[in-house]
Amino acid sequence: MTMTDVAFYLLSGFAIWTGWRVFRVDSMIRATFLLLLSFTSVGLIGLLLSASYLGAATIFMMAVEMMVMGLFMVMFMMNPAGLNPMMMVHQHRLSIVAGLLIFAAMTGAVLLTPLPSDPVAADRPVLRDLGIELLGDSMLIFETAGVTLLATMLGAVVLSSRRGRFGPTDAGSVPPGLSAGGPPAGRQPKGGGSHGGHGGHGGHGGQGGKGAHDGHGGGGSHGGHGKNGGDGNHGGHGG
Amino acid sequence: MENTIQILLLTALSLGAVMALQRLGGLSDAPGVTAPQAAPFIGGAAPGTHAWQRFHVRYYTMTLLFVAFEMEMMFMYPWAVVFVEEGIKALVEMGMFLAILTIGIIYGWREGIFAWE
Amino acid sequence: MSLIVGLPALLALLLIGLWAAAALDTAIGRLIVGRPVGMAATDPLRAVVADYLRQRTDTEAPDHLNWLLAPGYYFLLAVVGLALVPFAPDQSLIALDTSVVLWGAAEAVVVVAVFLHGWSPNAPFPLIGAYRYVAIGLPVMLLSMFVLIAASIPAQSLDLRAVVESQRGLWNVIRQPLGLPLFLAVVMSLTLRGPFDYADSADLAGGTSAEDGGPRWIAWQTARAAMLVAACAIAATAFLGGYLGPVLPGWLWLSLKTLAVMVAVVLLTHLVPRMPVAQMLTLIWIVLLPIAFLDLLIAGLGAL
Amino acid sequence: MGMSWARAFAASGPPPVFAAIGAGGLQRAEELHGTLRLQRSPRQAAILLVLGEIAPDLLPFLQRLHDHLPHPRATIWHRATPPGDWTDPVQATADGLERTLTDLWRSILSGDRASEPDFLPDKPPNEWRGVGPHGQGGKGMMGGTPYGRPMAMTDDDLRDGLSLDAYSAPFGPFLPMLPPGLILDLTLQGDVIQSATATRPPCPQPGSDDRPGDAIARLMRVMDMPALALRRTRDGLPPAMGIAMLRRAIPDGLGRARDGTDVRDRLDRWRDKDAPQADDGTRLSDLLPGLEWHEAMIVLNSFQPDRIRAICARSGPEGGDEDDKDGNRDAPAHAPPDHGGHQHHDMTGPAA
Repeated sequence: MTMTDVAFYLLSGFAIWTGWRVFRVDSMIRATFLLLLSFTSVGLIGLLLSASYLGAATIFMMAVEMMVMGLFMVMFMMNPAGLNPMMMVHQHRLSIVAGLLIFAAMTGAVLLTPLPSDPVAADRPVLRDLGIELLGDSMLIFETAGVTLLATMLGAVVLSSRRGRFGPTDAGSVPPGLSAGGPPAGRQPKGGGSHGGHGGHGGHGGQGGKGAHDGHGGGGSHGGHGKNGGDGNHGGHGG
Repeated sequence: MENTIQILLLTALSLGAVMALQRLGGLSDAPGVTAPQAAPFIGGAAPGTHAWQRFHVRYYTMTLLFVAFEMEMMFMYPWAVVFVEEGIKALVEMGMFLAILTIGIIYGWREGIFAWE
Repeated sequence: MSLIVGLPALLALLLIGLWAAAALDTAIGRLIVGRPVGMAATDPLRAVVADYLRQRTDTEAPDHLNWLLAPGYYFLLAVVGLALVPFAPDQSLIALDTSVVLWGAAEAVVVVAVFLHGWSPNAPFPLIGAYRYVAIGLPVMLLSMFVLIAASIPAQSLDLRAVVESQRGLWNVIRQPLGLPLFLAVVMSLTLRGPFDYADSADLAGGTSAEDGGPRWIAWQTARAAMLVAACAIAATAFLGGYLGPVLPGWLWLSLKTLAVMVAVVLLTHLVPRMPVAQMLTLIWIVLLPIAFLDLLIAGLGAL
Repeated sequence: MGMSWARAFAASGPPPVFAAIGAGGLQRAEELHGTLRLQRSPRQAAILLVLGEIAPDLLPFLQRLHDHLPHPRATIWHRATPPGDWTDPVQATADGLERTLTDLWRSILSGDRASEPDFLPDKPPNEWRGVGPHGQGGKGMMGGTPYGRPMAMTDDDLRDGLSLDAYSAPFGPFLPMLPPGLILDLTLQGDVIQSATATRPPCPQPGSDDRPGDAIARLMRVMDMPALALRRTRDGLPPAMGIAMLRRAIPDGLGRARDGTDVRDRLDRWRDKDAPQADDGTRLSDLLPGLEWHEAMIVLNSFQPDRIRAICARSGPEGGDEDDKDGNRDAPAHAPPDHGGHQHHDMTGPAA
C-alpha cells in the first residue's frame, strides 16, 4: 500500500463515520457540521485523486452551504441544541429496508458496469479544458445557468422576504384550514392580521410561564411546525 | 496526491497543538468549575433560560441570495484561467452572466433584504 | 518543497509572524493613544504566560467538543493558507495548481469556525456574535473571490506560484488598484478586526470569546493572530508580488511585504469604527461588490 | 517561596482587570482605561476592581460577577467601601491603586495570597442531576430544566412575524457597554430587541455630565475604537478626525428621542461642547424596541449619565404602559417577561 492508498482509506472511513454520526447526535449544529466534515473528506479525496479543482470547490461550496443550512435548522427545529436527547430518525424498519436496497442497487451499478478505462495524463490542464468548454460548446448551458440562478434568487426573495416595496407580503393572508373549509390553522393573528401566514405550531402547545415547560411534544408527533415542512422527519420522539 | 497528504499532516499537527494548548494549560491545582462560575456572563445578573434557542436569524433572505450567487462564482474560476486565451469573447460572456445576476441583487435590494428583518 | 525543509520554515515564519502581530497591535495602539510604546514587544508574551497559568473555565452545558475544536480549525486554516504561499519561485509547502480555490475554501471554513466558537459556550453574547458574524463573513467572501479571480487572470492559472510570476513586470497592486483595498476588508473580516469585527466586538463584551478564559482565550487569540499572518501573506502574494524583489532573498521580501500589509490592517483596525450590521451588509452588497465587479473589469481589460 | 520563572515573568506584566463600576466611579474608570489593562469580560480578568460605591441592592450581582472570574483571583476596592462581611478586603487609595494592583497580582500568582473562593453556593439554578428519563433534567423535546435551566420558548415578533424563540434576560448591572448599575430586562429575538424595561436605573455619576470628551470616548469604545477613545486633543475631546469617522458610521435617525434629536445630533452637541440637554420624558420603549443589539448599545451610550438615568428611572416595569397614547403604535404591547410571555393559541384555539 502506498501513502496515497492509506490516505484514501483514512479519508473514506472518516467520511462514512461522520456521515453516520450526523444521524446519531442530538444537536442540529453538530449534525450540520459533521456533514460538513464528511463532505470535506470527500473533497480531500478529490484532491488526492488529482481532481484539484473539484476537490477544493467541493470543500468551498459545502462549507458555505452547511453554514446556511445550519442557520435554518436551528431556526426551525424544536430543541435545536439537543439539550434533551432525541432520535433523529423515523420509521426505522422502512428506512433500514430502503437504505439497504439503495445501497445494493448503487453498489451493484458500480461493480457491474463496465467502466471505461481512459486515464488522463497527469499534466493535462483539466481546468483550462473546462474553461474552454464553458466558453465554447457549453456557452448556452452556462448562460442558461445564469438565468436559472437569477430565477432562484428572485424566488428565494419572493418566498422568504416579508418586507417589500408594497408593504408586508403577508398582509391579509390566512393560513389554510386543517380540514377542507375548516377554520384557519395555527396561532391567530393579533392586531389587524398583519402576520398570519405561519402555520402549525401544534407540537408544543401552551407556554404557561417559566415553571411550566413540561408537556411539550413528549410523544412522537409534532405534526405542526408548519414553517419547515421539509424538515419534518427529524425531531419527535422525545421520551 | 502528495499535497493532500501534506494537508492531512498539517491538520493533525495544528489540531493537536491547539487542543493540547487548551487541555494542558491551566492551573493544575485549581478547583473544578462550580455552578456560579459556569453561569453565563451577562453582567452579574442571572439568565432564566438557556441561550441556545431557535435563533431568529434576521438575514435569512440574504443567505439564500448569497448561496445562489456563490454557486455562480464557481464558474468564474475556470473562466479566469482561459480569459487571456479567449480574450474579448470571455469578457463579453462573463459580462452577460454577471449582468443577469446583478438583476437579482438589485431586485433583492429593492425588496429590502439587506436590512435586518 | 519537501516537508522536512518546509515545515520548520513554515513554523518559524508563523511564530515570528504571531509575535510580530501581537507586538504591532500593542505598539500601534499605544502610538495612537499617544503613549510611549514601552515594552510592546514583550507585553503580549507576559499576558499569554499569565493566561496560560490560570484556571480553565466552562459554562453550563456547553458543546465541549466544538468549543475545543473551533480555535483548532481556525489555526489550521491559517496554517494551510500560509502553506499555500510561495517562498521562492515554484517553492510553496503545498504544491497545488488550484491554491486560489483552496484558499477560498479556507475562508469559507473560517466562517464555520467562528460560528462554532460562538455557538458552543451556550451563552447569549457569544451566540449573538456568532450569528452576526455569519451575516458579514459570508458576503465578504464574494469580494475575496472577485479580487483573487482578477489576480489570477493575468497569470492564466489558479496557482499562487503562477500569480506571483505573472507580476514580474508589474505588481497587481498597480495593475488592478482596487484589488488590495478590497482584500484588506476581507483580511479584517477573516481576523475579526475593527470595522469588520462583528464576532468579538466590544458591544458584546467580547462576543464569541466573552466566555473564553485562561488557555481557551490564548488558543483563540493565537489562532486569530495566525490568521492575520496568513491572510496578509496571501495579500502580499496576490497583489504585492510575493517574493519578487531586488537584492534581498525572496523569503525576506515576502516577509517584509507581509509585515507592511499587517501594519496597514492594524492601523485600519484602530482608526475605523464599526457600523451597525445592517448598514454594513448593504454597504458590502451595494457598494463594495460593484467595486469588485469593476476590479474584475479592469483586470480583464488590462489582460486583453 | 520563590516563583517559577514563568510566574515571575507573568507577574511582571500588567494585571488583567475587570472593573465593576458603582456610584461615582465612571469618571475614574475613564482615566483608568489609559493605564490599566481593563478586560471586556470577567473571564479574562484576574482582579475585580470595584470602582465607586456599590448600593446594597447591587451586592448580590457583584458577588455573582466575582464568581465568574477564573482562579487565581482577587478583589480591589477603590473609592468604594466593602461591606462588613467581605473577608479580608483589599482597599486602594486614590494614588496607590497601581501599586496595590501589581502587588496583589504578584501575590496571587505566587500563591502568597490564596485565590478568593466563590460567594454563591455551588448549586445549579434548578436541580437536574438524575431527573428525567435521561438524567439530564429534561422532559420530552422542550420541557424540564436540562442541565439546570429551561429552554427559551416561542413568542411573536415585531419585525417579520416569524414566531421563533424569545430570549428574556436581565442584562447588567456591570456590563462594560451599559451605563453602570443599569439592569436592563430585555426580550430578544435573535439580536433584535422586542421589549426593554429598566428594573434598576444606573448609578448616579456626579460630575460626569460636563465631560463631553468622556461621553464621546464611551461611544467610540462601543464601536471598537479603543485607542482613539483615549487620545485627547487640547480641547479635551478625542481627535476631530476620529469623531468625524464615528459620526459617519452612525446611521442617520438612529435613537430619536422625544425632543427629536438622534444619536448624531447628540454627538454633535458633545463635539461643540453645548450644554447638556434637558430631560424630555423619553423612555426606553421609545428607543430600544426594534433595534439590533449593536444599534441599541450605540443609542444607550449616546446620552449623558444623568439623562440616561432619568430615562431608565421612568422605564421601570410598572410605568411602561402609557406610551401607547402617543400614537406610538409600533411599540409592542408585550407583557414583561416575568409574566411568561403571552398566551399561545394552539390548534384548538378560537376560530375567530
